[in-house]
Amino acid sequence: MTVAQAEAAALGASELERALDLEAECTRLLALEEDLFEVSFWAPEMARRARPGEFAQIWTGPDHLRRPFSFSRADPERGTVSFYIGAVGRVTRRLRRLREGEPVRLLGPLGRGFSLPQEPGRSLLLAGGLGAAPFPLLADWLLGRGEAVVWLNGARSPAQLYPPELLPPGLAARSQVTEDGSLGRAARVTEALPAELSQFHRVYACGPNPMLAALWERLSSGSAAGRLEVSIEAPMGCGFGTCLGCAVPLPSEGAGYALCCRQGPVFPAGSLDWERLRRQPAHLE
Amino acid sequence: MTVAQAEAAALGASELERALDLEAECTRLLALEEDLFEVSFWAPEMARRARPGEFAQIWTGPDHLRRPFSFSRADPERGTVSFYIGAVGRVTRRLRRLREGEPVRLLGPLGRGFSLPQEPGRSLLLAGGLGAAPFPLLADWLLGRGEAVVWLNGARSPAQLYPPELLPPGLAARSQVTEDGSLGRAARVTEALPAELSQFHRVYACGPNPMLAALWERLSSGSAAGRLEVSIEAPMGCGFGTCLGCAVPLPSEGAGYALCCRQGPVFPAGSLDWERLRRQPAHLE
Amino acid sequence: MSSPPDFDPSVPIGRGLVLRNPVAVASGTFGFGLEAEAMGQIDHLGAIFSKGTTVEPRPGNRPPRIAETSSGMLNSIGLQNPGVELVAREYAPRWADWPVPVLVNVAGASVEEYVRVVSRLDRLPGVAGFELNISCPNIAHGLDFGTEPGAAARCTAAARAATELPLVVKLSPNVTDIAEIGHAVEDAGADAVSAVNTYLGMKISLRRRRPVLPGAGTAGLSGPAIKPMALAAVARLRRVLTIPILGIGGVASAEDALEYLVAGADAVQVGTANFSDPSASRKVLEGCLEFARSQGLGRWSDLRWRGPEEAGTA
Amino acid sequence: MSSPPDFDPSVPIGRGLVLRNPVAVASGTFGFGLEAEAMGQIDHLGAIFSKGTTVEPRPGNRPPRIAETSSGMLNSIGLQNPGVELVAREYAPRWADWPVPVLVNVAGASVEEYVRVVSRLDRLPGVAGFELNISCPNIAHGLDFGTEPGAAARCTAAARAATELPLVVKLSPNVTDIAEIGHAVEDAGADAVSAVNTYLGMKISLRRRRPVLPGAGTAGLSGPAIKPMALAAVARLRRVLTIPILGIGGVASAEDALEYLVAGADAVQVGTANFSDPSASRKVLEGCLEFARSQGLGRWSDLRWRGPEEAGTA
Ligand SMILES: Cc1cc2nc3c(=O)[nH]c(=O)nc-3n(C[C@H](O)[C@H](O)[C@H](O)COP(=O)(O)OP(=O)(O)OC[C@H]3O[C@@H](n4cnc5c(N)ncnc54)[C@H](O)[C@@H]3O)c2cc1C
Ligand SMILES: Cc1cc2nc3c(=O)[nH]c(=O)nc-3n(C[C@H](O)[C@H](O)[C@H](O)COP(=O)(O)OP(=O)(O)OC[C@H]3O[C@@H](n4cnc5c(N)ncnc54)[C@H](O)[C@@H]3O)c2cc1C
Ligand SMILES: Cc1cc2nc3c(=O)[nH]c(=O)nc-3n(C[C@H](O)[C@H](O)[C@H](O)COP(=O)(O)O)c2cc1C
Ligand SMILES: Cc1cc2nc3c(=O)[nH]c(=O)nc-3n(C[C@H](O)[C@H](O)[C@H](O)COP(=O)(O)O)c2cc1C
Ligand code: FES
Ligand code: FES
Repeated sequence: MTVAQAEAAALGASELERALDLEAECTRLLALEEDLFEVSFWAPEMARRARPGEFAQIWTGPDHLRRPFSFSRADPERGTVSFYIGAVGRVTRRLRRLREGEPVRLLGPLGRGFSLPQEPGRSLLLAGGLGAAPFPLLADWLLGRGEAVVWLNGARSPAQLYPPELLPPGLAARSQVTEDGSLGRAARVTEALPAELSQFHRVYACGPNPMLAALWERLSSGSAAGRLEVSIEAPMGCGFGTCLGCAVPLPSEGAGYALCCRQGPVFPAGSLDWERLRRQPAHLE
Repeated sequence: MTVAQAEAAALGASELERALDLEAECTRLLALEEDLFEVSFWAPEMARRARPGEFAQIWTGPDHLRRPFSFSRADPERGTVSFYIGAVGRVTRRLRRLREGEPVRLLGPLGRGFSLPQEPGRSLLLAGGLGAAPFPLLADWLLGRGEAVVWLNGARSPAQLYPPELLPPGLAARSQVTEDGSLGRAARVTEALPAELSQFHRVYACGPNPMLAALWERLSSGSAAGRLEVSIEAPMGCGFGTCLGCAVPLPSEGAGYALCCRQGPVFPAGSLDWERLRRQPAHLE
Repeated sequence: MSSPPDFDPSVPIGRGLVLRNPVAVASGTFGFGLEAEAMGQIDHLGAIFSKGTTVEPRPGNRPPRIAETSSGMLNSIGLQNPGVELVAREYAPRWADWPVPVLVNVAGASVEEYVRVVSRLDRLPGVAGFELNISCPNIAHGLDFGTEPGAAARCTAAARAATELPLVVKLSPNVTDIAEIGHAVEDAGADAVSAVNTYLGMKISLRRRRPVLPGAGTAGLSGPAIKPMALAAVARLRRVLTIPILGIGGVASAEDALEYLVAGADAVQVGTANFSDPSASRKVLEGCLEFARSQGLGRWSDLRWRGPEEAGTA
Repeated sequence: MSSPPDFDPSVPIGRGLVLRNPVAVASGTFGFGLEAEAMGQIDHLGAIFSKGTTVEPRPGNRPPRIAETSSGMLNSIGLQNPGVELVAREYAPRWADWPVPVLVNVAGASVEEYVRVVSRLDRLPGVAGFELNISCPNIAHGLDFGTEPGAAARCTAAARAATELPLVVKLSPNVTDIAEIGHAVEDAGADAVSAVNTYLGMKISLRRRRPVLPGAGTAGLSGPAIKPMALAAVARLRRVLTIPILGIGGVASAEDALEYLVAGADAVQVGTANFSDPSASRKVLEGCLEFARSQGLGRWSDLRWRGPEEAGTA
């Protein structure tokens, strides 16, 4: 796809049409280990619209751009959406101090999420650290469609691991790995992959770029290659396709870039240029 | 005094020597009418050092310059200092939302306060709106020295008046005027002056520049002229004499400017250039 | 959105083009208007300035392309755009049905490229005018036209010869004296100027010990941080120009917009604020109209400051 | 304040003047150092740059003189200072006892005035060097020396002829290409450059429908808002200069200071941050030393970015 074709394809298909821009009150903040937390907001209509892998742009005040966060849960019954966040900088630290009843602005749902099975099968979820964020919601949807879900939960150390007690019930299997070996096997996610990848109809991965690149290297030649979907991060200016800031490199030279906020954040792994993605700073600044 | 003489006079006399720079927790926020409030902080040593008419620079975060506020009370026994503040902009609105236990940074005491009687007599306090801020502390000190204190409390409307119920007990007399007449006499402070000004050994005034200028016009030719001290406002960059931002015009052409933060904020009324002060925006931007 | 009675909120910006109101959206911060149109977020606008358009499609710079700074953001998009041909064939026809004039922001590496873009779009239904971006700091040589009066004038004159539509020239603030450039483009036939484009800036990653953005690491600074400088630029231009000025830089509220009108602008463009708040421009306009109503303005230019009454220094 | 073992935190800035560390305080934000000295807040400093000093005492501009903006402040102090004579007689003797070198920031309306200030202070005990402020936007003609390479060179050369002490030239950012000016003053004998002075800006009072600051309403913008631009200026200068660069603009934390070292500065000056936090420079230095220790730096210049490895655009 050339740049021009991409633009033409996007014509009229505005992500903003289904996005809500609203003030939402914090209903709960669950402080986890280190600087991790899960925060929930009262936003019933957004909770109804949110699909796994989609995200919202959060705004805490006029002095910064919005920040993108994947929906980690969306509960239409309670009317809440939740985010699993690491306090790494200015806005995330501000979010961690939210109290019940305090409002933020939410813009969402935005982006293209994970593709979901037409008929039940087996899914593998590969989470690296904060990359677990979109998976509780994804697991909900998959399980609701009768899918057998295996969750491989990895992180550098236990403190960075998605809390095992928050993992959804009903998983077919779950395993934990930490690089330092202090919890579960001492391994990276990519080293702990199930032997029989071909048994999985779908593989979903989210985590640092180097992890995803390593994963793609392992899978790209095998039969699972076409079944791998990854959720990617890029610094975002707007979140809805107008600033062109969130460029994600596409493989062939002429193809240029996809927009993470609009064509992503979830991409079929094979559609991206991993050579260039790997070189991109793992943790953006 | 020429600029050079003023500089020389200031040599070595640093206001910062006696100032404290500390983090202080909010102990109480008393919300008053409209956007007025009184806020107190736990700062025992500052409470001991603060003199009437002096001020502190408050800092609520790294994204703004400090803001000057006169001490409205200083209670060495409770270990607190208090400020009477109008929520007019960014920082004052932030201050109004402070909760008990939340910290700010305080730098103070700064500046030159009101001169106090060597032996007891009669004082007149003329407060215009928020200009009442330094007077509770001043009245405390005066009353403590056996002074007879008359407080003339004025404002545009009752909502802007210093709350009568907060006036210190023990005043020799108090009266209220509002421009709209809805509380007390319908008058400006300057129109409600006691007939016999000569009975007062000291007249202290604080309020909008136009009020102070009008007052000076009334008093300058009479016997009370030399007894009038005013507390003046100027936008401040530092509060301690280095930015040279807080210039207050001195009367004779060559004399240039005094620094509000160091030579003031309290000045003998006769030392200032009221012609130029009057023309200065009453409410700075 | 209703205007106060007896108050005409419209703003002529030359060659018969009259904006319904003084609130437009800035190039590169509103795409080609299609996303916002789909949301119903364009009807209130005075004008839309499109993303910078070049002769050929451009993939843009490699990522990362944006970074936040204190009260501002840096961007190095590198003029990613689908090329003038697609704009002419796909976008312009849509614009033709809109109630808002769309002015195409034009960029190029040579005078000839500017002219080719203008010529291709000239007289197409839907294209209401042009904004020459002679000031984009993100492509090689992009700066030259904007920083040298002779080059700025040549570029303007050539575009002028290629169209009868309103021609706005967008000035770079990265110059010693913006008035000199403004003067040159007015003389060369510009109907209005936009002031300003982004300021050259850089963000450093201490961890990586290099700039955050790739290549030379420089990018364009926008947002509230630049407002004081942009206001000074507008005031300076107002002294020497007779044509309308579109003020740009950190406009996020009605107060911001009105401040530009005081400083000497005829209209404003909302840029970076569109990103954090997709309805920013609507709020800006509503606030401006409310202000006009409450202050009993006769026309916007009543707000304009006429210059210092007294000497500058004491 | 202790340095990491085997790490030399000092920074030579020319003519034998070696700063103990790379954290200085910027002219106009630290007075003549006397307030801070009384507080015991100078011993840690690499250097003090004094308030701008002129031949005659100056009362400064009429108030208001400062205004806050988004992440920045505007000032139009107008070089209020007691004149060189008082500086020579009263201040310099005190500086002579201090453990910190004081460089006098020099301003003037003509080359001759600069030379007179320098000559009067040259070889006085307590005066460690000079910083030529050829870039003050707040007095008539103040800008000219800083925006034209020829004038900048003449001013520098004349001051150079008047002293053997270290001569730093402080550059204006309000130019099309700061490297051109930097180059001119290096050639004319500057030992180092300071980059940058304030950016021209304006704040508008909507209520009063005029600028907040008096006169023409323009003033100098400083603070975190300008950091991205100042970093770009330093990086640009580093490409063309061989002499040391003192980075200035929005330094409020150790990270800020270290970013300047990455961009190409040899040392930094803390300015506006001194106002909100009188111990800002101490915290900046402590953080820098801690960083050097934790990262095992050999010398500060290990931090320096050596330029783009690859082409600028994709
Ligand atoms: C589509 C998408 C979904 C995301 N979902 C989540 C999520 O569910 N949970 C979560 O914790 N984070 C998520 N992120 C990352 C999150 O947006 C950043 O952590 C956040 O923007 C940091 O803001 P800050 O103000 O706290 O940090 P800043 O002060 O802006 O920066 C602090 C540090 O975080 C890094 N950083 C800033 N933005 C990003 C970014 N977009 N990606 C990676 N690093 C960044 C900076 O480089 C810096 O090192 C997501 C990002 C994207 C693009
Ligand atoms: C020595 C001194 C003592 C003061 N004591 C008190 C006090 O006891 N109680 C109190 O409420 N206020 C006092 N002030 C005024 C107070 O400093 C300002 O109200 C405050 O700085 C406004 O900050 P902000 O961020 O809320 O407003 P901003 O957002 O900065 O501005 C909002 C509005 O307030 C105006 N403003 C800002 N600074 C000043 C200033 N210094 N003087 C007058 N108007 C200003 C602006 O022009 C604008 O119109 C004092 C000022 C000085 C110089
Ligand atoms: C992401 C982004 C892309 C931009 N692209 C263009 C462009 O293509 N052409 C142009 O003339 N200006 C472009 N600009 C500059 C804006 O139109 C505007 O001049 C600048 O951002 C200052 O306004 P602001 O502070 O309101 O954002 C761009 C700005 C941003 C932030
Ligand atoms: C109030 C004030 C006064 C200043 N006075 C001078 C001066 O006399 N001479 C000078 O060269 N720079 C002067 N400057 C500029 C600073 O030295 C510095 O270059 C600028 O403020 C940018 O740094 P900052 O962002 O850290 O403040 C002054 C700055 C401020 C804020
Ligand atoms: S974040 Fe703006 S286009 Fe994707
Ligand atoms: S406020 Fe800085 S000198 Fe007075």
